[in-house]
Amino acid sequence: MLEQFIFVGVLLVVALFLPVVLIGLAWLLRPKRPNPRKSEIYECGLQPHGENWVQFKAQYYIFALVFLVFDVEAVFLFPWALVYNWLPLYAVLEGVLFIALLAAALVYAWQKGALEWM
Amino acid sequence: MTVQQVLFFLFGAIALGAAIGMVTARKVFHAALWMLLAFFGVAGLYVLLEAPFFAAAQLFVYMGAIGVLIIYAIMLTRGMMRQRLPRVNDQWWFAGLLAAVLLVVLVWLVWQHPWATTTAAAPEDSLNRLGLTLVDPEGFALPFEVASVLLVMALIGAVTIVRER
Amino acid sequence: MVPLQWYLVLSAAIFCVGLYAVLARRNAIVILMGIELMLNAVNINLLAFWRYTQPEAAVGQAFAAFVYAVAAAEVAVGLALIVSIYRNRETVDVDEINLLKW
Amino acid sequence: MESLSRFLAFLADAIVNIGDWIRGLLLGAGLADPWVSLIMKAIGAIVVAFFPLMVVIFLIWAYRKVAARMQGRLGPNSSGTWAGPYGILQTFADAIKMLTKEDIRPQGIDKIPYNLAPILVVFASIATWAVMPFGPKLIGTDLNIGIFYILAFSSAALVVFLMAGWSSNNKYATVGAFRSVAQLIGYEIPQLLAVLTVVMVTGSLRMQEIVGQQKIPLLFQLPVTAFIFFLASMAEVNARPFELLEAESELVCGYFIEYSGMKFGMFYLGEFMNSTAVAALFATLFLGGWRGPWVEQAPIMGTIWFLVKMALMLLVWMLIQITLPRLRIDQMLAFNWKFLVPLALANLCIIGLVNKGITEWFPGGVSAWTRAGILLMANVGIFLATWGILAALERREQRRREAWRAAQVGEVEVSA
Repeated sequence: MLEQFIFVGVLLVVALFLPVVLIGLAWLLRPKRPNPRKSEIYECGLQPHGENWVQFKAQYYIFALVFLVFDVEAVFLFPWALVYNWLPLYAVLEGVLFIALLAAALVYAWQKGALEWM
Repeated sequence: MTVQQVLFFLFGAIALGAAIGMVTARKVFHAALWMLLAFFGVAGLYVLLEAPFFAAAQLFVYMGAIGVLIIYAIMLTRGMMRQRLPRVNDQWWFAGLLAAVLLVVLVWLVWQHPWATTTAAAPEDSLNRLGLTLVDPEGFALPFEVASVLLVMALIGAVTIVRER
Repeated sequence: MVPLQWYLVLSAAIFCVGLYAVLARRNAIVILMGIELMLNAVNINLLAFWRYTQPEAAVGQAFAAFVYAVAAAEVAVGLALIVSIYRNRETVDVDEINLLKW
Repeated sequence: MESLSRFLAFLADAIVNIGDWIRGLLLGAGLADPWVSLIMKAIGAIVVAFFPLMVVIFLIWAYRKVAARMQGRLGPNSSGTWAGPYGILQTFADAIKMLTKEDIRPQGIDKIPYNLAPILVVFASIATWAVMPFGPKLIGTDLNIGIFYILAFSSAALVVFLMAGWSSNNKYATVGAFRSVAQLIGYEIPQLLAVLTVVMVTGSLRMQEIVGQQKIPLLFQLPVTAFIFFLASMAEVNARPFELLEAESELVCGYFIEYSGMKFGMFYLGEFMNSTAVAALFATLFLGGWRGPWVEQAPIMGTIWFLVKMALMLLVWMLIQITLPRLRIDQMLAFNWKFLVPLALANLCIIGLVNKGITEWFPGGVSAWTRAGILLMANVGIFLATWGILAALERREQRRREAWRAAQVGEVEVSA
């Protein structure tokens, strides 16, 4: 099984090298004349003011939360879906119940208005 | 030293080094990035353990979902960053001592115990076996459903706590 | 083949680093990250034991999967609490969250 | 005549034969076998890594050309400054421009994450190509977790956007990063559930196995799943109806606003590479990948079919992207959470039950065509039912909103 991953490892190394080489090439070729006006943070031509601190909504957090729950669910459902063809009906129903419970969570979040963009 | 052992040291060094980086990082955002690197190293270890599904799940759940969630939480509590506080509390030396003692004890325990290991190769279809065990009433059917209930409860609880009213 | 002890020692080391983060750091979010690190160390152990003692049974893998579910639930609720505390008290420093202390 | 037929036989499986030839050459040079296979893997990895790059170079030109034609312009062409016939060299000119542009490092950036982010974007999108099946025998490596590997890398890449946005020390970049990740994580769920449906029906995570199972392409068996996957992946690669990551008028340029020169180029490249990967993935999962006529006789045809199907998906992607306007962020998130995710969940459950029901009720087994027909009917049913329920819900919501608005009339302050 590990032999299969040799290719993945080699590809990951190549994939890391490719952008590094491109950026390195640009680093060799490009002009380097920085000045303070140029390296100002872009704010549509105005003087930047304050740090990049913006008040964030808890809404983002709720979306990430629902995503996390579904992601973990996938860890359980992928092995289940893989052996689906060998499963008896009741085992499929177990999986469906698993999904239905998560659907209930989604319905709850929806009803509470947590999925609205405020 | 075989290739596997070299790779073990590589991934182990990434995981452990990144973990130490996380603990010592000054900025919380950097701590989060170190933590993600540690997760990546652990994913490499899972590949060496011939559990590629868990390596992918590590990237999927920990780096994808939990990483995003933690960075969002850091952003939501961002006002903290402007205060210049010491990173650690007053008892940090005691915590370090405790962790070091625990480490020594654990390493001693691990080395002196004669582990009965098998050299059998991991089966090619270990993932299928996992799937069958998860829905087998003799196996983990109940924990499988309870895991779903746990996730639902966590979601409901967290949404209730965090929602802006 | 890598000996089992190496995995166990490595996971013990990662666990202790996580423990130190939990005990010593002041920022509540870093404390949660430390807990995640500890859970990861546990998962390394579970999978190592699965691989080296009973690779033909799926019990170790199933446990590792359940650890994922627990870790996700823990981090979701924990961070929600931290965000909520921050909203009320403007801090995530555990030394200042002392409402229940006397 | 003899040499011609030998040449044709060589051509029929050209890529595998070239590989065998190189392997023979290396073995002939006296290298040990493990080293030869490692070198072969390295060559394969370089080819796989450069394939999306080559496609992207062509795709950028094709995109500009198609967009121009649809808007009644000429696009890149050979008149004026010479850019080759039909302006095909335009992309190379762009690449040279990017290479020689000054790299502006704004003040107050977080240096290491800032410089790492563009590298990791390209890294993640190349990494997904490891398991893409180009032909019957042409695949980087046929992992037994295949499709899950691709999902894992595209999921882990989300953090890179946050890295880029945050480390840029720019308000627009930070807001852009957080918004775009909110979009991407949302649309990843229906994509995931669609892939789960495919895995369930084909019974494997291996890419070659998924292709091998598609005697009838899954598009004709599971059109609703294909529809969900297509829409979700359109959003994943930031195509126009869902293009909020770089809404020029609102967020200037999204999370990579502070990047210039080649680092900007990396984000640009990564985006197009992701589009290519998604098109290839759709072709593999739903259009039968390399399957097609004459593949048995000449395996090279498989690669050609794969490329044709991929190009078709890219054309569809371009046409939609050029035609449609942008959605608002609330519309886009509502579309995901209130339409796609419930639909995908219902689809997964019902396909699972119906497919198992077929096996249970027909103990003798059914032909692939009957099964496909029943699945197709179930799909149509799911779609109509979901549509009906959601339309009813939306009407109720609309009434409630109007009632609320009516109640608000007369009050001085209307909360935003």
